[in-house]
Amino acid sequence: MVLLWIILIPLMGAVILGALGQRNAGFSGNIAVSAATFFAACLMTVQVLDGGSFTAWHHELFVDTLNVFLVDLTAFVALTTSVFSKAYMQAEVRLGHLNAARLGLYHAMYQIFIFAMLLALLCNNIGVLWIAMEAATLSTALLISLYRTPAGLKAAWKYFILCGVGLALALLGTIMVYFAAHSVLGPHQALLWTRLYSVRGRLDPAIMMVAFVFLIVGYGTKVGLVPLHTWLPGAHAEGPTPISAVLSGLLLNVALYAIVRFKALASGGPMADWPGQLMIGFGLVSVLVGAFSLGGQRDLKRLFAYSSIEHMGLATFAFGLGGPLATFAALLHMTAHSLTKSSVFFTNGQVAQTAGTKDMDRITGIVDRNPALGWTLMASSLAIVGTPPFGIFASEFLILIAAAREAPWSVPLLLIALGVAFAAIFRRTQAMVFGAADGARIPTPSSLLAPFVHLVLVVVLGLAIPHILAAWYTGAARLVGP
Amino acid sequence: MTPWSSPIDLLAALFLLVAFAMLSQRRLANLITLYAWQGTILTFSIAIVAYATDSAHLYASALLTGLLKILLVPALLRRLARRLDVQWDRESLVQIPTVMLIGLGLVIFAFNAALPIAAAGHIANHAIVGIALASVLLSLLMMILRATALSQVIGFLALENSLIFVATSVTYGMPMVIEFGIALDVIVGIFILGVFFFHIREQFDSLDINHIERRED
Amino acid sequence: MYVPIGVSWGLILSALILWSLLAFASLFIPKVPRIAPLIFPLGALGALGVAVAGLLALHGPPVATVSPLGLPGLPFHGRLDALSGLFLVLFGLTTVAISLDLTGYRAREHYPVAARIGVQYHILLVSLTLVFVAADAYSFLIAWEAMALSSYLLVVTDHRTSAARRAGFLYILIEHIGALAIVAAFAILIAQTPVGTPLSYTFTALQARHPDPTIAGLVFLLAFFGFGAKAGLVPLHVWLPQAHPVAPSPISALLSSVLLKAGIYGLLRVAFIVLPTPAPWWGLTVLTVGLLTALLGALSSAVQSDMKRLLAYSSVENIGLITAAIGLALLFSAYGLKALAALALIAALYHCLNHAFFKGLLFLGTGSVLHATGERNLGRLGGLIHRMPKTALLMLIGTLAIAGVPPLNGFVSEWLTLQSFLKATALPRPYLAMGIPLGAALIALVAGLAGYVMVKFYGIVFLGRPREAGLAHAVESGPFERAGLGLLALLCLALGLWPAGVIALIRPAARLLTGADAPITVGYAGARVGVAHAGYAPVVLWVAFGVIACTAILMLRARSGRAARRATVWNCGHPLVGARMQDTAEGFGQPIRNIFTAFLAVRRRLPAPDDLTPRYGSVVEDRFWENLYRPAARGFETIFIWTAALRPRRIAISLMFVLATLIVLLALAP
Amino acid sequence: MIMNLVVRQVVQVLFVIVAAPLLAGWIRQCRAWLANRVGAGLLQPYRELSKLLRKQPIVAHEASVLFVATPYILFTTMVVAGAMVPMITTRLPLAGAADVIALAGVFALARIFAALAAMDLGTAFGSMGARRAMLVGFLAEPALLMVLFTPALISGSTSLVVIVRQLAHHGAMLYPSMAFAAAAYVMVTLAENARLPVDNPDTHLELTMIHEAMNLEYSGRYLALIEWASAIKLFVYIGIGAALFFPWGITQSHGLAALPMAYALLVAKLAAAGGGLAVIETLFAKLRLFRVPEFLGTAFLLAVLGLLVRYLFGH
Repeated sequence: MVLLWIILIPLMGAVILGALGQRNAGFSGNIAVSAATFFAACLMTVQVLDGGSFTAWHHELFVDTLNVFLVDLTAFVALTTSVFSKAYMQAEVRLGHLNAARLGLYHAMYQIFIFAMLLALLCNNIGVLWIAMEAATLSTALLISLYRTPAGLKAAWKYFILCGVGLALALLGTIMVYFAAHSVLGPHQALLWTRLYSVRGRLDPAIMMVAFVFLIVGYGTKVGLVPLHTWLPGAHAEGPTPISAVLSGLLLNVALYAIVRFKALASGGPMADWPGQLMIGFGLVSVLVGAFSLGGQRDLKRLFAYSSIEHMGLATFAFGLGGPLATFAALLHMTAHSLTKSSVFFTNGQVAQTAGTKDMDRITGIVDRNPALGWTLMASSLAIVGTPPFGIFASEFLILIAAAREAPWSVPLLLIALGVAFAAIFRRTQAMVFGAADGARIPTPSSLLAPFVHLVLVVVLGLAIPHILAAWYTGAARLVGP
Repeated sequence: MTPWSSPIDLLAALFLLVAFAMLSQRRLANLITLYAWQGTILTFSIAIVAYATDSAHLYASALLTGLLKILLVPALLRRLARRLDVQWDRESLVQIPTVMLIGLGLVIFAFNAALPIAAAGHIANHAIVGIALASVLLSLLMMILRATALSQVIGFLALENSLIFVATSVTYGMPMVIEFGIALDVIVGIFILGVFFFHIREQFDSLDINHIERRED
Repeated sequence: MYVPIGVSWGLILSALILWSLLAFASLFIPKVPRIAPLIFPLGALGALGVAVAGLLALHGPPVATVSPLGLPGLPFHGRLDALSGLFLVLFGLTTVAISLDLTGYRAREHYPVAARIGVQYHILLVSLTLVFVAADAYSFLIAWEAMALSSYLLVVTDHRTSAARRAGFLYILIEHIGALAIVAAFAILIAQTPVGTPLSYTFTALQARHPDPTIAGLVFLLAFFGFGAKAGLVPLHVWLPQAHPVAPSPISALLSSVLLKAGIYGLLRVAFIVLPTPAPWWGLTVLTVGLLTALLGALSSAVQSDMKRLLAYSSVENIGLITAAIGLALLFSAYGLKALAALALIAALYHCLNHAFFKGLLFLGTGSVLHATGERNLGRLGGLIHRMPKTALLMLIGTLAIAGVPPLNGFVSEWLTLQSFLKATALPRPYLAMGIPLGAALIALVAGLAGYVMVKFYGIVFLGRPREAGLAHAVESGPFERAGLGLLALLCLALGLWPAGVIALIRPAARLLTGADAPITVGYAGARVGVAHAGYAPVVLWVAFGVIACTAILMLRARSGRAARRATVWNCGHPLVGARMQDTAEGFGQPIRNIFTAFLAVRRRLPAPDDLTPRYGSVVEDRFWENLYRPAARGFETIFIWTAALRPRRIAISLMFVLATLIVLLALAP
Repeated sequence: MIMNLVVRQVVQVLFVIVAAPLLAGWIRQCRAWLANRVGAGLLQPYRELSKLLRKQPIVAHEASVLFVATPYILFTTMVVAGAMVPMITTRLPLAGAADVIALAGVFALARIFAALAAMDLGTAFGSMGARRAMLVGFLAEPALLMVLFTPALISGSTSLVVIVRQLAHHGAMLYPSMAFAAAAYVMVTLAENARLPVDNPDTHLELTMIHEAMNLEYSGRYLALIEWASAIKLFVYIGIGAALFFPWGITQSHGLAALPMAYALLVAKLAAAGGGLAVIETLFAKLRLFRVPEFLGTAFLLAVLGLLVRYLFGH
């Protein structure tokens, strides 16, 4: 029942918020709805802790060790983002960047987006999964073009077309899985994870291999795997900052989650290592291209969009390696990255709003203008490039160990990519944080609360991973890994 | 159900033909008509499958598809085309004959790629898979080669059509929920596209993608 | 939940807590200036505690502890053995002096800067301590990176100047690349854990893994690269001469005295304890790199004209000497000559202590000079011995110590190093046995150069006539600074006068690393250390020296008691004597530039025949800039541009990517 | 027994102090003879020293403590060095306090102080001399070390006493490797003691002088101490050379009986060495400063050859 609530709350919230329109209540309403969702997620977590994984609503919804923490993560980041977006979007309206009339649309779409992602995570039905992903795409397309700027429209258009095509291919893949399954399970259960997973050994390998190709190309477009990533930088850069945060921090995770689920299915059969190899290939290419693309960026948000490509590639690579260690590391990486990257976008958005530009060549001396903002920017950049004691370091360390064990040849490539990424990002960060300040001191924005919280959590991930979380990771690794 | 597999194969062949026609067609109105034809073929095939397996939900889905893809979507597209007065697509980069050849290559490739699935046996009407795959690739090619947003969208819809085609005619349809969901997504998609077009229009006063792409990012 | 046991852990923990509190308290300096004078002396107290803990650890058995923190199944391990003990002593004693100096330094800074330094400095101290006590790969790496970051932030304290930012970025970049190498080394080593068993990642567990020679060699190379980047080995030394000048002097002192040693510590820990018995080529590599580093450091420091750049390069030189000795030790232990390896190691560790103390002394002194005159450029200093006599005296001790002359500490380690090089004839391979003693000649050359450099440094800064009018107003450094300097000077004297005692401290560490005892005899009631019948007894030297000096002075007084008359300088009768007529820093560099042109990138500026105001000039640059770093940077820039160019501008192209990917994968599908 | 040792030590120290100027005088006298001059006689150095000691020293206004202290330091270091070299007997208390490396270190200490003192007044000549002296110093150091390594490797120790014992046993024949080492040692000695062809001890040509340039500002007893110290330095270098290459006659017995003979032999060695030095200084012209590195490079090469030869013959 609680599962149903988790997805219904944002849906109903969307309607209400849409009705509220541009009233100021919209902001608090947004926070309230997200808080309620998060509360429901907590209830669900408690149930899982008591009774382990369970399904609901005629087996259409289910929760297991693989999606429980993703649901919590999504609900949590959705909450913090709504908190951040209150202060931030109010400022945007005040600065005249955004027409207040669109706030209703903004809040409604935000909640629908959250709803779609939660549905995608919780649904037990690969068809519903696809529908949810499509819904997420449509809602974000509107959010990306919220400012109605030419660049924004272009980005949204690119996003719409590419992800649309991608999802279409994913649908074809889903249909093929359905072929493979319905001879085994019959038409009614052939789409249910729980059933599919139990018979994954008996699905026709030939079909599953082709299906997996379509699925990884399809959902991979949404994860932003190179060379399917071309929509990602624009979409992250042009949308409002809170949306960049949830896109990078949540949507990519959800898409990757879908791929991982299908990998678990596809690698059940005789040709078990083909999906892994595909993911390793995509992952490495994305890591390298992502890292090297960082070098040439001038736009603040584009820079970190490319870093998302790199990190998603890293996670994909680790999932591809398979095995308990690598999968554990990959899940940890997903968690740490979504927390860190969202806090990075929070901070950057604040910086861009303060400096009045996204062009990094024109931003200097933030630490002098506002120490708190400057140090948060420094800290979150350090966290995203994987320096200890932040969580990403932990996951990258484990991934390197796994790589050295499973695919030693990939270690130098990973090292090069990590080094380049550090150099490219830190060069920019230093130039922005330090230097002579050009402008008056500004008061510490209240929106910094969100990144603070995230950074604290990431440090916790780096220093002492809670045992529940670790247990979930291990269980999920058992579920996914061949 | 062997007696019914031959008409479906025929429809499949027609489907592929239409896909080719769309690839070569540059006049927008005709493109929309062709799309409507594709919808018709789709509806028929679903109806046949429904009759063969007399499953109620397939009848429903045939009805739905008919409404959506023969009447509603083409009407919407025509309206858009009129409101935005675009009749002709810009001369595409590649000459039509070359396009045809590429398309042919794609079809051959698709058939080969589909072989293992067909070999997997237990599916009725193997040929369909290959044809569906081929038309997917063809519509992708069309999206690549077309220069105005509207015709790109038509390509996208054609792509989606071929998916439905394969879904219904090969496995006698997915469960009801899914089909409704997919249909819903399509409708919403079209509406959002409409909204988009007008924004794009007011920003770039043209639907020519190159105008959009001329701006650096 | 484990609790640490024993006094030493208690001391260390309390120091860590104290420092963390101080770091936190420093945040409030701008609000509550009253607390400012307390912070750094308290920090010194903590450092003292750490030094004591190190002393305790030197002789006691290793004490291990496990903290509740850590990844699941990978809690943090701490271990206090002789090696960490030794480096804790080094770190603690140096830090006491530096904290004292900072007490005075902070008084001169305005509060926000003081607050920043207070926070970052104490975080740095915490992370350094953790580096020395960490006993598993993961916590070591965390401490390591925390150390790098906090020191980077201290380097860019003056972040408004672009020089500071450039230096800081270079520093953190080389740091991080090195750190990546270390991460990779540990990852590869940990990956050797057989599948199914829980990952072994503590140093003791990794010790138990015996990777095959190629893996071990690879790990060693990575570790050597990583720790070399920290220690500033050629060609990764370029950050030192950039970072030291821009950092606040006490921080330069800490960088040079302790952080470089952290690199040495890591190298020793991995090469001798974590990895199995070394292969000969390891030792040869380390030895070669070390000698090269020493030579280049010495030459480059001889041609500098910026006080702190000069000292930075001299740090490079000293690190080179230490590394060379370590390489020798590796070579010895590769051929099973454990005792000789211990000898070489004792030489290396002794030099670590020496360098920490005298280089700290010199940097702190430089800081005082900098504060008194506002000048780093040797060309604008001079004659300070009259303005700041106490500082000058203490600096003289440091100068003699680093010049490696008896009876100060620099000489002892040089002596031990040469003795161990002499022992290289024991190596079974004739090439090594013949070749390595020649390395001793290089060491002698470097020692000689060090003397040359130090005469240049001290002579130009403190002696002669003031080269600028402003120097007349220079003032003696404050009591806290002098306390710091005095402590370090005392340590230099002590280490110079009582080698037997120091070696007694180092022995356990060397024994831990090699499992054998060094053939060093102690005679004359501890006053004399001996190797193979050859001995050195500084105390005896001093006594003889004193006796003879006193008699000489007394006899001369008796012979001709007339006091000296003061007059103007004779100067061969040349009438005008001015500050401009003294030799300059560049002048001192000239013979080096001429003799060793091959090693230095010298750009001379000669006047054209029709020059109305002919000027000679020459700029010396690090060869590695133009031959290694600039090309590398250019290469990466081009790759960046290429990748940027690959990005499709048009949606059609993006779609084509999708189609192509799809087709390729379908073709590949099994 | 202790008394015996103390006596040996004190006597040797006094001998070094007293005899050093005589050696200097002897060399000058030989050079005079070789140049067909009458010469000032053996005792001339003593006369100069006593004159300087009587005069009132003059010190510049700018001079610091370092300037005044240095002459004493130089003198003392040289005497200490002289006290540690087993020139007459191997049973020398101080001989154990420092080996050959430490001896080199003691000389380096003296060199550094001399250079610093020269820079103290900030005169052009002073700092120039300091620079050149340090240059010669650090170039000579490796050569000297290589020279010392050969006997050290033969005897397995860097202690002069051990070396002397070892080599003296070997009988009247010189090791082949030691021949090379000896040649190199002579060159190093010339450089270190500011003799021709590296430096000319008895001119004050501003542009060529090295050692003298550092003493320009000294007068009276300070100058005396410096001159005396350099005389002792030369004496000690020859003493070390004698111990390394001609160790015969250096007694190893506890008794005092053998000492007179040993002294006699030492005097003979010194006389011979002084004569040889005079010959060299007469035959060679002074090198330009930039040739000095080549000169010392040659010395280094010879020393290394000595080492390699030792490996070849195994002794």
